[in-house]
Amino acid sequence: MSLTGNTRIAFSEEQAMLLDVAREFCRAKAPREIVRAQLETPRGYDPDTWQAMVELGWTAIALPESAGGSALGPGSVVPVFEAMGRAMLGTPLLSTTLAGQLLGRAAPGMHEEVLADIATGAVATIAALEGGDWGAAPQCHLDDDGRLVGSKRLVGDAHVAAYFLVVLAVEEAPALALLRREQLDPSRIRESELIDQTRRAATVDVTGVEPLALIVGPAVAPALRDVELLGALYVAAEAAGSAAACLDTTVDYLKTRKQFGKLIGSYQALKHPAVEILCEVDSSRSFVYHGATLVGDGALDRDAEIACRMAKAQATETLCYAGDRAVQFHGGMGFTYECDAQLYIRRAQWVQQQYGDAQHHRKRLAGLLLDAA
Amino acid sequence: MSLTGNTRIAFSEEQAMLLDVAREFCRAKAPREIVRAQLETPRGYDPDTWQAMVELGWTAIALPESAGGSALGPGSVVPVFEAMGRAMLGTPLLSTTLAGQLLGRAAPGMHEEVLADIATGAVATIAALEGGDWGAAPQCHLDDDGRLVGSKRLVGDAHVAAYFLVVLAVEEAPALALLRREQLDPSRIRESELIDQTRRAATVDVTGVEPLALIVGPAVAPALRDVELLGALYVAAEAAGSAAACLDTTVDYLKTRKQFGKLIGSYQALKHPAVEILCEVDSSRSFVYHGATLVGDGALDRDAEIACRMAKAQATETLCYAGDRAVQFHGGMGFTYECDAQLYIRRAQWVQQQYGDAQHHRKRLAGLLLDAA
Amino acid sequence: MTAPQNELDAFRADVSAWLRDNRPADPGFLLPQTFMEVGSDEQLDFLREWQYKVWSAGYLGLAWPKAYGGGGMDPAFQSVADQEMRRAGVPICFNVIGLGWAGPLINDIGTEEEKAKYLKGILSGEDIWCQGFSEPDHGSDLGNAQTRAVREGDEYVVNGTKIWTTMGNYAKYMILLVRTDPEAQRKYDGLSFFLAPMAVPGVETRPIRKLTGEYGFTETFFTDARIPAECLMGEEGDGWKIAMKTLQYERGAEAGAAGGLAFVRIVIDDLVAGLAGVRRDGAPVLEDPLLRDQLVRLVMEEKAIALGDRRAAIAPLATDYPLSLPLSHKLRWTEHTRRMRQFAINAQGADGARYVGDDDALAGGFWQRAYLNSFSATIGGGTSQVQANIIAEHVLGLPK
Amino acid sequence: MTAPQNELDAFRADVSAWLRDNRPADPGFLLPQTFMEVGSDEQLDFLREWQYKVWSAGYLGLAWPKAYGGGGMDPAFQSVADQEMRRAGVPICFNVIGLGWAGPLINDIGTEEEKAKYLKGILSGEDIWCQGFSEPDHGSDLGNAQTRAVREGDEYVVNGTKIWTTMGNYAKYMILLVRTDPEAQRKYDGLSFFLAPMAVPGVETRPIRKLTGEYGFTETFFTDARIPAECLMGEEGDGWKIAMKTLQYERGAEAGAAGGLAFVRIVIDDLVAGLAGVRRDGAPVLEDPLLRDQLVRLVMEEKAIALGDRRAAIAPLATDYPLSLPLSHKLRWTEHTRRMRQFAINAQGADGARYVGDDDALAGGFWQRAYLNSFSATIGGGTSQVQANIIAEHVLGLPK
Repeated sequence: MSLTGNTRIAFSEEQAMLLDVAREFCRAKAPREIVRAQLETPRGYDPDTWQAMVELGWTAIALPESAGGSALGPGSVVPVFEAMGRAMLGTPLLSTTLAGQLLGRAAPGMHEEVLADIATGAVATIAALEGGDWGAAPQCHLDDDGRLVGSKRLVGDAHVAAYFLVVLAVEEAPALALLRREQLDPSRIRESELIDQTRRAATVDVTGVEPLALIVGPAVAPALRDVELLGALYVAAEAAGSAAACLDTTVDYLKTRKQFGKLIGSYQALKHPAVEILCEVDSSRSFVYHGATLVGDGALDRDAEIACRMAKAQATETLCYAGDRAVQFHGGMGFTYECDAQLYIRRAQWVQQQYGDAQHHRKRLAGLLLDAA
Repeated sequence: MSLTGNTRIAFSEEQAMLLDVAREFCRAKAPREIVRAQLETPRGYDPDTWQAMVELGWTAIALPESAGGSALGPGSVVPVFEAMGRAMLGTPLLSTTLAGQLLGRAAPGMHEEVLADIATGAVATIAALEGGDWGAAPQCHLDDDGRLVGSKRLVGDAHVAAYFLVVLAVEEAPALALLRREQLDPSRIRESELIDQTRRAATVDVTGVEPLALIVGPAVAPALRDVELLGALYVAAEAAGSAAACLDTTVDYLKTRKQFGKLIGSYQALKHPAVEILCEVDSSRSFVYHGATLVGDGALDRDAEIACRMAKAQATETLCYAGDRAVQFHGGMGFTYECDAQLYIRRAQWVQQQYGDAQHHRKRLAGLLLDAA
Repeated sequence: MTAPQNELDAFRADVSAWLRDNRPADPGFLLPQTFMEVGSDEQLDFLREWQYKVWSAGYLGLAWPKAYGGGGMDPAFQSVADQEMRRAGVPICFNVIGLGWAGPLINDIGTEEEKAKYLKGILSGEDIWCQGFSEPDHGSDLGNAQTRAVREGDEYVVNGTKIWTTMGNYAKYMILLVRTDPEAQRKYDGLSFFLAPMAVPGVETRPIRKLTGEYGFTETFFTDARIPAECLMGEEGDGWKIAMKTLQYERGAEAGAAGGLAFVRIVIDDLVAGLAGVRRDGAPVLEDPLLRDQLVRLVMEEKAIALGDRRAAIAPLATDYPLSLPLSHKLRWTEHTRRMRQFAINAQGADGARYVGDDDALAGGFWQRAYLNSFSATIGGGTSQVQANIIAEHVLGLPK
Repeated sequence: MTAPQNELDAFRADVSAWLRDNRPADPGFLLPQTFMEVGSDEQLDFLREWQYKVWSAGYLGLAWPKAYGGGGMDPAFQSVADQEMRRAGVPICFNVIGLGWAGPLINDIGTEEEKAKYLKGILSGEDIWCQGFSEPDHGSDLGNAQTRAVREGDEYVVNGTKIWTTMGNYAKYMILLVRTDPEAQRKYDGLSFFLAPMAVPGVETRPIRKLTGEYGFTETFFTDARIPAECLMGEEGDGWKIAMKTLQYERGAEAGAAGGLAFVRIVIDDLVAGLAGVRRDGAPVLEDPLLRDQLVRLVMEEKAIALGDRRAAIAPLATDYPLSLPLSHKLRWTEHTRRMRQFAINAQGADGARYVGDDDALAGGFWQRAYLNSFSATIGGGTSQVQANIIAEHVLGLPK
């Protein structure tokens, strides 16, 4: 087995169609001014846009048919995320898709009413982190009365979530607590201020809440691992899209702005980094669709794990670099809020962190690649 | 205390004079064609040049007056090494200076006849490594009859050394065995083939040899550490000089070679990396002379240790980058043996390794800087 | 330096003690790190009060004439005061265009009337100054300024647009570079320089929102704005010369600046201290070998610049490319700063996604904002790319 | 592909078995990794014997006509043979200019006489071919070739200098691009193309020593060298067209090449395997966190290129900048290669300073030599800097 290993990329007609539809949807429903109009609203996205996405079936793509889903597999959502990333469109699709995956994998065949609810647009989210460390084990637990003890941080889309999947430890094994929004007093949800203004997250205090359902057993740990990998893949897909859009924005500027009497795009100091970004975006897309090819409804295998981690490591660093250079290459304009470069550089910081940064994944890739032999 | 810490640089008139004299000497006695003529000779340097260096007192700069030295301190040799690095002049000055320092520090006041011999041109060398790992402890030891057991690798200038200081372990503590060349049958010295053809080193099998003197005691370990730091500093000084020469060579070419009708030095893809190299060379020189300021005859303190390690980490990476870009920017010409770029890129590989690579030193710097607080 | 060392030492002790007793309390909101980041009224009020306090205590404008609110002392005293303020980590003296640009210029070539009118207000912070050099279409190509001023009687009628006006919405006066003679043979000869009032009909400012989400600059529009002719500095056509002179005043007291901290120097120590509580994979992030390697690289970058400043002063060690160290300082420092701040975000783990306004953000989101703000320095005053050209051509002698 | 899969499978098994039985023993000296690195007689003799053996066994030139020494089979069989040779890690088939450039050309547009005269010798390795396109002063600017050929009766008299002639000192024939009409309106129309003999008075070669210390190229001097007019390929003035055609033949059998390994593919696996015994700070270097991080980055670079090749074939995933993946492949691969090999030296610790010829060097100094040789690919065929320009202009549409 070579270190490069599996290099499969398959792209079904269904996926191609999803990519087309999603790109067209974003062009029509989420042009940049619409996205910008939501940056400083409490909700962060337009409910009509979300409704339209639900109607297109995007919340149901990977859910089982028994829950009203399309059962196209988790890889089929990737083109949608890439298109959304390109449009810089927020919405709770990421949180909801991942929560659906987690519930379906940790408790297969159960809670189908929740999944059905999700398929038709109920927002769900995973409450995983308790600090800033993606590598930490959960401290959240149950007290003797079966009530939760703990506080979860950076819970995505908590402000609109109907369902919360709280990660906790039960007898030193990971478990999940399913909560409904109604169980949480609004005062327990404290909004965070994110650098990426297309996102929303909050600190959620779950202490004293009795779970609607507790999910324990051997399926939970692998489900959590798989969903963290899918999270990495989806965030990478969005990042690949955002980086491509960032490149386009920058290239457009380089083609039109003159300095010292020449189009600035003719200076190698700008054009060579643009080529570097292009190549990195290419790598990001390749890893992302490689990952989309390898992930399935079953447990993610070694190749799929490698693919998801590589996608995240690559796309993270690509968008950070692309965003940084976009600001720099736009000069004074790039320093304004008005210029789209700020959207990309801010998203880059969020992307970098979400589901583990590049170093986090490379560390685990080293184990997978170098210690197996 | 800030992390940047001590930023002293002092440069005495004596040192300034040494730098001037050394540069002038190298210009006169070691123009590039003379250096090149020695690349593939067994000796690797011109004995007359060496003799002239000895007569200028360079082997005696840092030795105590009692041994016929000038007692100017180990920092005063730095300008000489920088000048030699600029000229790409080999010679056994590095091995000899470091061996002199080690002997003087590990056994102060003793073996002055050896030091006196060194001061007047006898080549000495330290036999430290047993493998490729600068972080490994010595396995070489004495058998029950007091004879050495072991083989030393990459012993600099072994082919002409009159004295060998063999690093060994005696009762788990580091010790030194002093050998004279006469004690080693020629068959025990097996020349290595180095990528830097201005250098010579050999594998030296010392098994069965009875040391002329054995140096043990609490002074040995700190002496070894100090001399490893001085080795790092001196190699860094040479590298800083070589990198500066490499930059000059490259800049000259960029100013004269035309491609597509323009001087290639007008392309930002070449001129901006040249600026980067310039800045890195500046940093290298700054660290090197900061180190020269802080090292003294006494035990090297924390600031001096930091300075030596930073100098080596910086100069190593600078020369590697400068050499790599020199080859690339010379185009087809750079791919020939005839072009001086090969001298620099080959030396870069040697420099990188000698007395620990950049990562080796940064790892130790992390301990010094981050764990002290 | 003419000031006796013992007097300086005593003075240093005074400043230090005063700062200890008068350091302002944490205002509960992030303070600007540079004068280009004064984006809200509460920040301005706070900084204005602080500058007034520093000046009142006798630690600002020490080398300016007593008659105009200064201390009439040797500039070395101001340097000592500045050092102590930096060491103490107190807020900036925000009126930087006045203290470091307009003030020294007026002291240098201004009339008695101008000195009497302007200098004290600069020191006390009462009169905020801004700068009107850059224009939207010409970046930092000042010689090409197109804002027109036409003399009509005792006034000049000004039309045009300036950009990157620091505190343009708060400023009382602007140092203004305009074109009075569009027909001049050399474009530089057609420029003139004004100490212009901002509260004049036809002068409007539009705040520019920065990528940080905050304010700090304005665009300034002149529409038949009438500026009294007495505001002209020097003669018509002296504009370029005066602007260049203004740009050459250094922050240092020796060069005529009033002193005070112009910016908060953010160093790697601040980052390491900030990361002490951050964890990665269940262990302190400062124990992570990769992060440690990165931190050492950053310390080395910072130290190399500091050492370069020292080495530049030692003639035999600044041969070969003598202009190299001074000309590359800006490029190196600003690029290091950008890299370091980006790293600072990443090192925080998931919390790096938080921003200013989030109670749980490390240091209140300081590093995230600092990273975004770092581009003002890699873009302003000549982009890093232009800086690299300058070094290539002026230091290495490479062709244009 | 028209060849039946079962025949291909059976053939693959044959090749594989043959390679197992006939893999040459380690010659005790480093073998060339590409045909540009044949620097010594012993290397040449060894490779010549190997190519002869491969051809004799029926695994080279499978798609070329039987009449000229080929196999007359579907190109798919050659591809299978090539894959198996790569998998087995056997030496290269060194006569690459013949097998991959001149041979396909002759097969394609050559006369019967030319085919009969040249093709078999190319396959057997008896007739070594070299290439005379580049000139010292014009780099890869082929259209500007200045070597002159003037017709005199049945001969052309050639004067000028070619450079980077692979195996120029061993070659029997050269594909030669010369200027026959310096007055042509378009400079491209003045060029002609020859299948030129090297053993002619007035043709002299001077070996070029590479930075590795080895040989592999020559400079080739033409001084009133007389080349028979029948060596002209096509018509006078067809030179540019034919040269471009020649450059477009790919290594692959489908494009007409005879096959055989043209270069040893060095991948990250080779490096990881090589480092297994290396230690740092007393522990295996492969356990070092920083080195591991670097290795993962390198694996990712290599994998990203391989994935890009796959993705380029999937139309809906190659939108936006459709030329990006194919046009950037060379830049990415060669720059990755250079970085990887530099890293490979560093990872060895002190032994990285050893070189070819040192018995204690890791893999005989393979990585050190490979790093130095890597520049042939980042410089030759358009430098990386020129490649980046091409991508910027042709893919991103940035101005020249």
